[in-house]
Amino acid sequence: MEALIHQIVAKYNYWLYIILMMIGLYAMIAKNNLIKKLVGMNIFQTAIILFYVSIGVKKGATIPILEEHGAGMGEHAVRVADYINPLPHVLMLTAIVVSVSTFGVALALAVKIYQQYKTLEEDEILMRLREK
Amino acid sequence: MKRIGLLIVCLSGALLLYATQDFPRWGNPESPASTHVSPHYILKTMEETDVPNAVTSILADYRGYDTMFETTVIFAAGMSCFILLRVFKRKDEDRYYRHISTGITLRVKGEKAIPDRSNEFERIDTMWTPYDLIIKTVSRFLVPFIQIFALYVLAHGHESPGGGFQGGVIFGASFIVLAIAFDLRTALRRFKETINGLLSALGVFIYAGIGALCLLLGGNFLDYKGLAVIFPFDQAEARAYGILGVEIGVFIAVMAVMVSIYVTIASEGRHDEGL
Amino acid sequence: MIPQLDIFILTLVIVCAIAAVSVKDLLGCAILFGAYSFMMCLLWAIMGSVDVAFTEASVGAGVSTVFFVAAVFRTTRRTKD
Amino acid sequence: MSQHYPVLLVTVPLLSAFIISGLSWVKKSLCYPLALLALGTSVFCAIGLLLRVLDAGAVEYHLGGWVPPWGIAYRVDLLNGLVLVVVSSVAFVNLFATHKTVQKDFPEKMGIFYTLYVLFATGLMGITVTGDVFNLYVLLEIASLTAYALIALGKPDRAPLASLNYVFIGTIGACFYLLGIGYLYIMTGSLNMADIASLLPPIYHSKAVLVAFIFCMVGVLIKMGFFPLHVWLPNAYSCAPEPSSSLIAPLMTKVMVYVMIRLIFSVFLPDFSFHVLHIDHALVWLACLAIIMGSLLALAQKNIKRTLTYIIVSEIGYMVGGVWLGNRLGMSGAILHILNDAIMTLCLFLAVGNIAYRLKGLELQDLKGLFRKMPVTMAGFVAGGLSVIGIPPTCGFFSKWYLISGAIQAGQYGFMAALLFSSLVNVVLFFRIIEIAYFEPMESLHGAASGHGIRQEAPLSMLVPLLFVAISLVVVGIYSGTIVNHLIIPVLPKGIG
Amino acid sequence: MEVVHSIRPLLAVLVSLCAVPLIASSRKANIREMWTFAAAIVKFLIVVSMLPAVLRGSQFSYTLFEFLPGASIEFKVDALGMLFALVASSLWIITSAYSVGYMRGLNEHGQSRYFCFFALALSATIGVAFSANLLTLYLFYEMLSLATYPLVTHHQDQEARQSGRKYLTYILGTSIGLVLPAMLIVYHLSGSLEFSAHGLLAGTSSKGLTTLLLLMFLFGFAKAAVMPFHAWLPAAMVAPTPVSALLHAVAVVKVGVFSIVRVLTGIFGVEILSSFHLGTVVCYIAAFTILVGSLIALSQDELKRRLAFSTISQLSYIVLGVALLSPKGMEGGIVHIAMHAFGKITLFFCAGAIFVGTGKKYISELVGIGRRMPITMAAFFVGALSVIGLPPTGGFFSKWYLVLGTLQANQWPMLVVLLLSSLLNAAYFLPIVYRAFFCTDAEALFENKVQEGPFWCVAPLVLTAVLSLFLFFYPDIFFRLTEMAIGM
Repeated sequence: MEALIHQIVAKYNYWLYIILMMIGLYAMIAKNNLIKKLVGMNIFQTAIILFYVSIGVKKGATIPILEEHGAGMGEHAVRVADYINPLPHVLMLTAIVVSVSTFGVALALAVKIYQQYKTLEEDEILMRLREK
Repeated sequence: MKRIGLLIVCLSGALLLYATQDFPRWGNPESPASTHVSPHYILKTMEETDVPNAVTSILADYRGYDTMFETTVIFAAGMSCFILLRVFKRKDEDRYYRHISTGITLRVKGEKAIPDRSNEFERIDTMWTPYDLIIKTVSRFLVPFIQIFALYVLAHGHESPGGGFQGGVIFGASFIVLAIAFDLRTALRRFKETINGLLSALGVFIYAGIGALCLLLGGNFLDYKGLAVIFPFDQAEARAYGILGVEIGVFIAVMAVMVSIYVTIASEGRHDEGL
Repeated sequence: MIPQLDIFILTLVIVCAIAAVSVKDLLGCAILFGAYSFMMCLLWAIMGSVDVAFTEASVGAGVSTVFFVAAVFRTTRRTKD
Repeated sequence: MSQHYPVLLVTVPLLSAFIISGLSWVKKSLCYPLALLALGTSVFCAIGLLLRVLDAGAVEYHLGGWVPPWGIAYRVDLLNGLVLVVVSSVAFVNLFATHKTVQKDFPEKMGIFYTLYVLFATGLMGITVTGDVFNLYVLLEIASLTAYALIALGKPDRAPLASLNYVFIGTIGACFYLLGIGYLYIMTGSLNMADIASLLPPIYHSKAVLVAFIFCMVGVLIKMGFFPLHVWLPNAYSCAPEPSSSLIAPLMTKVMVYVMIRLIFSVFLPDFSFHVLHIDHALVWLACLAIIMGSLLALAQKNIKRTLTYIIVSEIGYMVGGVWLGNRLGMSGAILHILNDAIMTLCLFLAVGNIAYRLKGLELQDLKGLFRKMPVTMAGFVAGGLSVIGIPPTCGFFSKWYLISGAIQAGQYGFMAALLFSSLVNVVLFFRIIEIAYFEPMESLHGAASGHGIRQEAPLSMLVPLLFVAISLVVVGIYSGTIVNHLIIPVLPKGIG
Repeated sequence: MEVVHSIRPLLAVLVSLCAVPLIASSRKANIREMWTFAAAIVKFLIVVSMLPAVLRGSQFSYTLFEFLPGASIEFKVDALGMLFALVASSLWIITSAYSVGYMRGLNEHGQSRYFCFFALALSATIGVAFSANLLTLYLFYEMLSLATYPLVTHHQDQEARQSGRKYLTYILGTSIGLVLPAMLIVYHLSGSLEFSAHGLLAGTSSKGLTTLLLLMFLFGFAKAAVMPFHAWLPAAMVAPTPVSALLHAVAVVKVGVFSIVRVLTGIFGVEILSSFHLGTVVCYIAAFTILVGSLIALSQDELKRRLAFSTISQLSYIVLGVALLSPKGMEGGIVHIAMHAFGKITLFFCAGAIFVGTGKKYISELVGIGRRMPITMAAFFVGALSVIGLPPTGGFFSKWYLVLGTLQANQWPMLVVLLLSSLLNAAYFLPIVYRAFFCTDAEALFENKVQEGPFWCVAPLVLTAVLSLFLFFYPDIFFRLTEMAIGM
């Protein structure tokens, strides 16, 4: 038990992102409304972004923007441990952009589907399809 | 379905949890993620790219190629929304006009229409949008500041958080504010669809074009230090300016695409009435 | 960072997420989703990834919420779950 | 210039895609020639690159001039050289073949359609050529995003829904892949394939690496539509408009198979995939399941296009199983089948496109008397069918040869049985179609003067590519021995027995 | 024995392949048939041009392309292949003439398609005859199956559809389901597919596996119509008679048998078969087919079906002869390929001629037909004699050698089977002839005036009848080839 608590406290961000991811994935699979699925998809993606961001964190480090004195030829002033790992941030900027693009396209599709069926509930749409 | 879903979800969650045991402790500066590749960026960004914001330097230079495709993704999203929803023929349903001086609303049937720019009638949306002076005035005040802030974000991407992408989104948001506060047509009058389409292509083209330019100047693709050949900079500065250039490209593309996606969705692709 | 605040925001994030997927009205869902994104952006700001936070604030909490509302406006607020 | 081929073949179509979309506002008529030019260039670059790799060995290209692992690097060996040629030329031929259909279906959106088309090809080529796991993810998203749009342009009643389901499942797949590389990154701190491969061996037995492998694989398998995860594929491909389906169906799944092979070969080395974790037997059995179920489901279909999509499902089983047989024969069979299956799927879908260009529907009973109506198209269709069945000297036979001998060598007789079973089912499938097109309608055949006698062949610009592809089926089949010996065997890594 | 590298085998295959587009493109019937004849004659000449050298004991070989070491697309002209090619190509000329008569006589539809696939089938047959390894043989075997499908289903009616379905199910099903894996297993075991004098499997394969492979090949080449994989042959009789004649008396079925012979001698090899006593297994299967086939033939009333079942039993003679593994038996079996071909094609031609002339298909309707078409029926008699194996026809020799073979291998039961089936042959052929000529005017169904079928129908059948008589007096060439083939 103690060990478990220790685990959780040590890595609670990881635990949290897993929970979020499960929420999103469940919404994607189990929800019936298309837009709800979409929301689930976005939660899923943000959870992964959270995971990546947590990778980059360093205890006691600041944001990865060098202070001015570090500018020019002063690497001696720059200590790696002082700055948060910037690479995951970059990756996640890309991931965010991808997610918003997917979101936009998916919304457009949802609107198109609504024009066709006047509903967003998957089961009703499938019912319509079966009728035809 | 729900049960299967739950099963899958729990399974993958359990897998991920199981794997976290081997992770380095959270926030540990000695973890391989923080020691293998990333130190190079922190140590060398000033010297190599003359950009203090490591994120920007990586985003637009070290991994600039990713960012080019990231912008392409946005562009592709805009194009997809356009080709999915845009309809060119006007849906001939009734239109509503308000007589400006008296405020009387009149309804024109079928495909007849009063020219949009007539100065005693103004068109209003079918789903009636409230005629709210405060919102209009405030947003009219607000929009320039939003846009200036967007430009600031773009320009200061090197030293501070932000950059082309965030700036572009904010700039696009200013038009969206316009479209919401007034109506879609007002926004579209200020930002024509054709211009929008051309700009969104132009933005990404600037990015890839700079890359190609570096290629033509004898470097590898996107190797900004090639720019030092034609501009009077040393290589680090050349990289910094190259980064600025591509950020501008990203800015333009993102702004245009955000607006076009909004307009297309909000008007179901008819570009006449919207939120 | 302050751990208490951190924990607090984390719980808020989870609450917003669950609320967003379970509320029975799509417009409310949109707003809750915006709130979720904003909480997330705060979280990232706390973790020191300012650029990601900035982007999320402008995209997740901003533009995509607007898209969402626009889509709801064009379709329907009704949802069965 | 030749040292820039790797980047040119991706960026030339990219740049021209932007120009095309710009032109679509200014001068529509230029869009198509420009797209043709762009893809032609990348075909040229791909072939040049393959030749270069053949005599000079693997080619590295450092984007932005940053050496890996700090920058993104392209790495082209024979494997992705081959796949690049396949992807670019399939996209090119299909672009040429479907122009008339595009003109007919999307008159005012043609420019944007070609933009998306070219972007899709760009994404696939980028996936193939890149040597960086995250760059692969971004390009994957480009390909998927454009694919969603291209699919959703189909029949308005089904296509958007199919496409939206594809969006959901595809995103799950991509996110799983992203998670996987996230786990790799947290364990190794690198994103470059070669670098990761050099860092992994000491930590082969860590749980995180295992999970990373699982998630990467599951993601890729979802994207390629491997059997239990295939649900999106038939709807998406059969609802898509002909020009898109004949572009996406041959390429998307094959490239995903390539990605799987790439992950096994150069990220988690074969050593890990086959010796550390013992899942190869399980996956081969899954592949057998995929093959058999795909064939049976294909039998159950009434619509010719849906039938083809289920055949694709079983073909994916061929390739995955061949890879996981874990011996040189099976691997070469799988890689050869990437090439062959791309060609034959293209052939079949082009034929279906021609049929759809003339006929109303694609249900089986719509095909009556088609041998009279469009003999050339049907000839192409039959050629593709024979190749899928695996009749020599079409290329399908030879990849099946390698796969089966790989199965024999690995002692996986179940896989051999599955392959034979699916060939037999394919016989039934295709001759069912051929019978309908050849015999029916009974009465009108003998009475010469009847409505069905009239010749209604598709336009020449659609026939020529079809015939070209049909002939290349045989040509590739004849040279498959050469291809395997000079292009495929050399890339197989040491770890494989 | 020296090996000559020459392109001639390839040419022999390609001739009719090149004829296909010409035939397809030519609009006028005469030009079409002109091309057919040209191709047939050129092919025959090429084959004959290789004959002397082969008789001198040399071989022609030509490698088209190497697919895998030991598995290339390669042609080799040896005595056995020569014999088969000779039979097939010579009979193609006659059959072309006959089909001109037949198709015009009934003015069938889709004639150019018919001739195209006819030529295609022929090049496939020659390809099988000249193939140097199992891969090549398999390639042309499949090509033949597909090329004959449109011929079998030429009428494009419901019946044709059914039997076409049956045809493909049997032929393709067995070749993909049995031959392909067997071939791959052989390749896996021995690393090669080349036909060699002593077989490939010697020492590499256990008895159980060898037996399995043997059965896979024996049943896999379903064109040989070894029971229980024979049902396609009667079904395929819906085809126009020339097709039945050439394909089901010569090309298709003989290709099946030829493949089995090739595999038994070239892949397994006599040694391993005799050491494992597998010859006997094959013998009994063949014997079963012979007897049952003949018995069923007795009960058939439709002429072509009766011929079909007789074909089934006759084919198994060949299998039996080879499976006896005794020199004489093999000789008899292989020669029977030629002898039976000439006899049986005569019979089919007659059946076709009768159908064209009178429209009658059933034996019960043929009482007294000898009065109307005596020449045809005389030819029929000769063909029947040859198939039964009575002098003065070529069939006699093959039957004789088969009997000797059984004695040599002292397989007494086989001897009994042969004699019994000969009796059965006589029993189902001779009554037809008898009642065609000798019947009272009361029961005769035809009035007493001679009216033969069209010239192009009658000439070929007379020719083949004469040939099968001729073979009684000058069978040497075939025997020379056979002896060289089995290397004695």
